Amino acid sequence: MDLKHKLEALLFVSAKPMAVKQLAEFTEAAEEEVREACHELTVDYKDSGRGMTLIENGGKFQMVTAPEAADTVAKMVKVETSGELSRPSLEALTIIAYRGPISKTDLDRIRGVNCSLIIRNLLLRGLIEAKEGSEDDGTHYNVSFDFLKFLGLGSVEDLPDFARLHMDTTVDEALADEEPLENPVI
Amino acid sequence: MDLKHKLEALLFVSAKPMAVKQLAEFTEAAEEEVREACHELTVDYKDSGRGMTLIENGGKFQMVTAPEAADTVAKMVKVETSGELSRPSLEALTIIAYRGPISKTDLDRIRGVNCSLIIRNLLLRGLIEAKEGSEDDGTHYNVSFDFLKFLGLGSVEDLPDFARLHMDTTVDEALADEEPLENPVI
Amino acid sequence: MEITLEKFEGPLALLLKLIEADELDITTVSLAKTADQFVTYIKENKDIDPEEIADFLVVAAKLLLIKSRALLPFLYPAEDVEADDFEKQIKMYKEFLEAAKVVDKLAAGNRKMFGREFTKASWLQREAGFFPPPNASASTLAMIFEDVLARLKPAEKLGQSTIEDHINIDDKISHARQLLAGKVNFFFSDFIKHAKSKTEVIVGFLAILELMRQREVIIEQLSLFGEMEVKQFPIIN
Repeated sequence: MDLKHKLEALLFVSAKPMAVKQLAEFTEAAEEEVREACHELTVDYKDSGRGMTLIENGGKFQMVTAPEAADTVAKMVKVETSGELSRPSLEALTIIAYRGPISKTDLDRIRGVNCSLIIRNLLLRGLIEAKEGSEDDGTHYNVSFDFLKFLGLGSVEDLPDFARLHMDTTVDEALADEEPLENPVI
Repeated sequence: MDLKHKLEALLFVSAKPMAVKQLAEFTEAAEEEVREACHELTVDYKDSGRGMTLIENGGKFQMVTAPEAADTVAKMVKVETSGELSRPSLEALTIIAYRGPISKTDLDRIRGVNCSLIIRNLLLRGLIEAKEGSEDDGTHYNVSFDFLKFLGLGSVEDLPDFARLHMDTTVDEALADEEPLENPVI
Repeated sequence: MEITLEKFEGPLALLLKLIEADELDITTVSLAKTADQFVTYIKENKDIDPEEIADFLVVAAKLLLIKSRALLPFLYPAEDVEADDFEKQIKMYKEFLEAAKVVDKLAAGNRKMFGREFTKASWLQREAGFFPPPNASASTLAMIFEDVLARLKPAEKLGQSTIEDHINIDDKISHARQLLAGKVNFFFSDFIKHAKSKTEVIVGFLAILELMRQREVIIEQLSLFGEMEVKQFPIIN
C-alpha cells in the first residue's frame, strides 16, 4: 500500500486531528512526504466529490465529512440520538445505574453479550459517562448527572429500592461463579 | 452530492455497522439503490487501492480500514489482547460463519458435543451475535462484524469454499435425519 | 497410541483422531473398527468433562451398533440407514475441521480491519448534548434490574444435579453382575426399567455389550425388536 493510502487509513481511524510527526512515525516516512501526500489526498477528495475531506490546522490533519453531506449526516445524528431506547440498551443503562461505576467487562458478563455498541449509544446520548481508570482497572461507567436529573433524582441512591438492589449478591455471585474462560478469554 | 458519496459520509461518521434500511431512510433512496451504491463504493475503493473498504454482514454495512493497512493501523490502535481462540471455539466459530444463521441445537449436532459455554464466550467476545427467533424457531447465531474485521473479510461469502460448505446438502440431510438430541446435560 | 483431546473438542473429534491414526477412510467398516478403541478411550480417560460424557456415550452407542451390525449382519436384515447417516455426519464434521484450519490461517494472516474510533465529538457539534429517552423512568429501571437479577439467579443450579444423576458405565456393569449373581438370566427391559433418560438406557445397553465382550454374558433375542434376554456366559469344560 502506498503512503497516501496508509495515511488515509490512519486518518480514517483516528477521531482526533493527527500531527504530521505522528503520521510520519506510523508510516515510517519523512514528515515532508507525509505533508505532501496529505495535500494530494485533499485534492483527490475534492476532485471526485467524496463524502469526506481533510482539514489542516496547526500542523495537524483530520478527516471530516464534506460540507455538502452536512444535511444527510444531521438527519442521521437526529434519529440516532432521539426516540426510545431498545430493551437491551435500557437493560445496560439500568445495570450501570444500580451497579455503577462498572467496567465494560463486568457489564458484558452480566448481560452475557458484548455491549460495545450499546455503550457508545448511551455515551452519545449523554446518559452515561466514562471514567478512565488506572492501567489495569480500565474504563468504568456511571450514569450521568443529566440523566439523574431527567429521572427527577438527586443521586443514584434515590433510585427505587436502591439499597436492596445495589447490595443484592446475585450479581457478585454470578460474576465470581463464572467459570474461568478457556485460554484467558477463549 | 450523489447517493454514493452521501453513503460514504454516513458510514464514515457513524463509525459502526449501519443497516441498509436506515441508510435508505437518511439518504431518501430505495434500499436496493443503497445496496448497489455500497457495492459500487466497495469496488471503487478496491480498484484504487484506498485505505478504507466496506464490509457487509446481515443487511448492514460498515466502513473499516483496508486489510492491506493492517500493520500500519495496528501501530496506532491499541489492539485488544483477547487471547487466542481455542481449537473448539475456532471450530464452532467456523461452523457458525459458514452455516449461520444456525441454532444451538444444529451446532451441537454438527460438533457432536454441547456448545453452550463456547457460544457464551463467543458472544462475550463479540465474535458472534444472537438473533431471537419466533417461539418454535429459537435463537439463531451469526458471526459479527468483529469476526469479519478479525479475519479481514468483506463478508462471510468471501470465506474459502463458502458456497459449497454453506449449501452442503450432507449437513441438511444429516440434521434432518437425526433424532432430536434430548439435550443430555445442562 | 497417544491421543489427546482438548476440553470441548467432543466425541467426533476423538473419533476422527482414532480413524486418522489408523490411516483409514471414513467408512462404515472403519467406524466399526474404531468402536473398541473409542470405548477404551472413554474408560481410561477419567478427565473427560462430566458435562461432556453423555455426548461421548451417544457416539459410543452408535459405534457399537454399527459394529454389531458388521459382525452379525443376519440380525439386521434392514438397510443400514443409520450407519450411512452417521458416516455422513462424520465426513461433514471433518470438512468443517478443515475449514477451521483455513479460518485460523486467515486470522494469522494479519489482514485485520479496524473500525473508526468513536467519540462524541465526531458525531456532535457540541459535546454537551443530552438526549433523554422517553421510555426510561426510575420505576422502569427498578423493574428491569429485578428482571436482570431473576435471570442471573437460577441458571447455575440446574446443571449440577443433572450431572450427578448421570450415569457411570461401571455402575451399570456391577448392577448387571449383581442381577446375574442370584440367577442365570434377566430381561433387558427389567434392567432398564428405572432408567430416567435415554442416555441411561444407552449406558445400560453399553454395559451389557461390554459384559458380552468380556465373555461374562450372552444375549438372546428371539424376534426382531423382541425382548432381549441376558444370560450368564455358558461355562464349557
